[in-house]
Amino acid sequence: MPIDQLVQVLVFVVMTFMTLGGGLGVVVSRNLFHSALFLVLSLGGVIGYYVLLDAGFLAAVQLMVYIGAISILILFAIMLSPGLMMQHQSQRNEQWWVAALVGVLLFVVLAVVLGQVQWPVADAQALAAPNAQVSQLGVALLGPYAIPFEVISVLLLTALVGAIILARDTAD
Amino acid sequence: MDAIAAWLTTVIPGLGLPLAHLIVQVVYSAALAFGAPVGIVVAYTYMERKVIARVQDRIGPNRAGPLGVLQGFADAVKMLTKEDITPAKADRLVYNLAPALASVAAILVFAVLPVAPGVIGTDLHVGIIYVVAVGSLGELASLMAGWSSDNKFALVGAFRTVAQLVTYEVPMVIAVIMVVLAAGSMQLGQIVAAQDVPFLVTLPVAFFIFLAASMAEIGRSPFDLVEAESEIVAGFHTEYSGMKFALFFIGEYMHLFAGAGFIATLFLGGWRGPGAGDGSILAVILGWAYFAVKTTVIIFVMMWARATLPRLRIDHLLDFGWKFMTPVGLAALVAVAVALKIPGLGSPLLRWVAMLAANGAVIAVSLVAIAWAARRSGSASLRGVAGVKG
Amino acid sequence: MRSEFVFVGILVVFSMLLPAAGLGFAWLIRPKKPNPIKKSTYECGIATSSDAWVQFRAQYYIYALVFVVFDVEAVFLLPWAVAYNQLTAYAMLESVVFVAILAVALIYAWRKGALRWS
Amino acid sequence: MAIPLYWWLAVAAGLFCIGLYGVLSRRNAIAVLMGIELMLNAVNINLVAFWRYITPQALTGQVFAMFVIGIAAAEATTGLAIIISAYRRRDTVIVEKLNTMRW
Repeated sequence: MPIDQLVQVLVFVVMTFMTLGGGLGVVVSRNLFHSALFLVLSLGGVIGYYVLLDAGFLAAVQLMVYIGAISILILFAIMLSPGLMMQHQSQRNEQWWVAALVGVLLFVVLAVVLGQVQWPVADAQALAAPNAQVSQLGVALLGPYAIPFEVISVLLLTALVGAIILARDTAD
Repeated sequence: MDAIAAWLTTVIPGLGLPLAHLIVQVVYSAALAFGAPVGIVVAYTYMERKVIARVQDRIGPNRAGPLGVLQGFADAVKMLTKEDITPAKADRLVYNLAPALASVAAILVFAVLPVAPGVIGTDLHVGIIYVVAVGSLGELASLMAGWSSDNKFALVGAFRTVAQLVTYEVPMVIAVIMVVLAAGSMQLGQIVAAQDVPFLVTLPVAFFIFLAASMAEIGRSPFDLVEAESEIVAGFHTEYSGMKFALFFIGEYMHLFAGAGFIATLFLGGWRGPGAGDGSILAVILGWAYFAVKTTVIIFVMMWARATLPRLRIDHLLDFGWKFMTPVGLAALVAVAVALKIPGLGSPLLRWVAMLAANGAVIAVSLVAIAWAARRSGSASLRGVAGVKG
Repeated sequence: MRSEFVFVGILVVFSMLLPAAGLGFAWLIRPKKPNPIKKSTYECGIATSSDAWVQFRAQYYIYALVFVVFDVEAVFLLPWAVAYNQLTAYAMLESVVFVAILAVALIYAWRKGALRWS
Repeated sequence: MAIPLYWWLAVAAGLFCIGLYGVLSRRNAIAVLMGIELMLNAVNINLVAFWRYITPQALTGQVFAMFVIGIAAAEATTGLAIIISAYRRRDTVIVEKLNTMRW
């Protein structure tokens, strides 16, 4: 195996440990703040995935939006609700073992099914240059995806309005 | 960097070009990770002390070495040998990770900073958004430090720091979008290449927004109320001492330098200047010198502001970000976008004039808006600022 | 494209070595004499009173909230800015509408007093 | 490419199932929300992997991933606002109750 492919596999393995390990940390950690930090770790692993998949712009977006904004928001919410965090009773509900069973079963089913499909994988080399890719993305967002593009901004406006109304009446 | 790699292949026989590139990259990243923090902190803390001392009619450090130039090293020894106290109630792991994350985040932005023609860690095609994104790791570090210290002041400090950082990240990103609009690329190399006329001239609104937002992001006076001693002790790093405090401190100065460096790169043409280029070694050194001078001038302006301006109050600070810089930034963004689509803008000169005109219009409109707001409000100081009588 | 990021990967590794080396070296040479008073939480010299977890104002959350919305919108505007030279005047209108909706969000937050610190 | 498509799909499925477990088993509303974020990320990995391996010329996968990120942000802001609001109300109610019981 050529050295660059070896490095790719190695990075993939490290990122998988980060992503899945972080994900497990999120769901099993008793301390909510630690959960949120594990979430950051997991999302950080996904950045590595995007880089491996040649989606550099999405990698940066992931870092900026997920880690820089959404995680901060989650940490804020946790820190604003100290009672939620300091709980020392069990963080799991009674049906947790059913949930675990569902999770494992679904994973097994998915892994088997996905493994049996013959994916029509395209030629790996056919990829636009990085800069061209970002500008293609811009053209796509304002061309064929113009409606979703505008709808996203309306959606965010709606979310903002709703969230302000909800958070405001408790602020005073 | 490419030239050095090519040169290495001629010096060491049998060395392939990819491996030579790798060697150059490893050496350069080691320099960024170890040399740059030490050099920047020592040089700029010294400069800061001298500048502020001058402004305040003092002499500044003058004991350690000639003219006190060794002061930084003396501080480093002190930090290293100081006892490092972890509060008993702290969450140890998070408490130790926070300063490390702060310094890692501060070092990482240097990867895309073009310090001289051809000398850049990697010219990422998402360069400028990478900078903004990595900067947000600093917010995470502040929150981790504040939370894990389990101290009231640290918590309030962390909340304030992050509120301030997120508030100023918005206008900063808007200014960045304006630069990207004008340069047509997020790649820092291309942004520098696009500045035949520095963006300071064609996008003055973006420049001032970016300058003020960077000063706030760096968390320095007049935006340093995250560590307003009289209110919340030292902010989120109240409980930190010794080397862990030093890591936050290194992070702050790296951040200062990187902030000034990116202002120089985005708006002052970076390493560009007469005679600079990647043709010869001399031209590269000249380019590096231009970059260093521009960056140091920006840093001097920031230190000057720190020495002369009083600290803002937190509500004023947040208001200034949300209610002035963000709307002005959005208006300027739309104005520039519209101006660039005026039919018949063939030549670069016309594009520059159009951008400048758009910026001028935004400045005029915002001055009128300030005057209008000043008339409506009862605030005498606001009227003074806006030059409104009565 | 991955090759651009190789340097970032190398730098991540090296930048983690700096705090590790600094903390490790300091750990070797610094004094270690903790006592309960030193390790108590700092509160301007007086004894610590109550828990650090008082109720913080939800106002902080609202700032973070408005920030998230603006951050996401900025992410959508960046590819637009890169591709701007290839876009038509019609696309410019679309983006003006996009920014206008963003401005409505800001005005709403402003008028509702969500950005007021009190 | 060094990594077969199946690896990506398997990892994404794993992350999705972990997130699902979190959503179904956690008591805490914020933890449930974090589980949802994990699931959305798993979806994004799939979208980007399919884009890279199957239709590298059309950017559909990346565009969709961006929309998913936007929707995740909207969901997080609103969801957390609901949680904070609920927490503050319920918590005050409980504290009052405790006080009434004690006195």
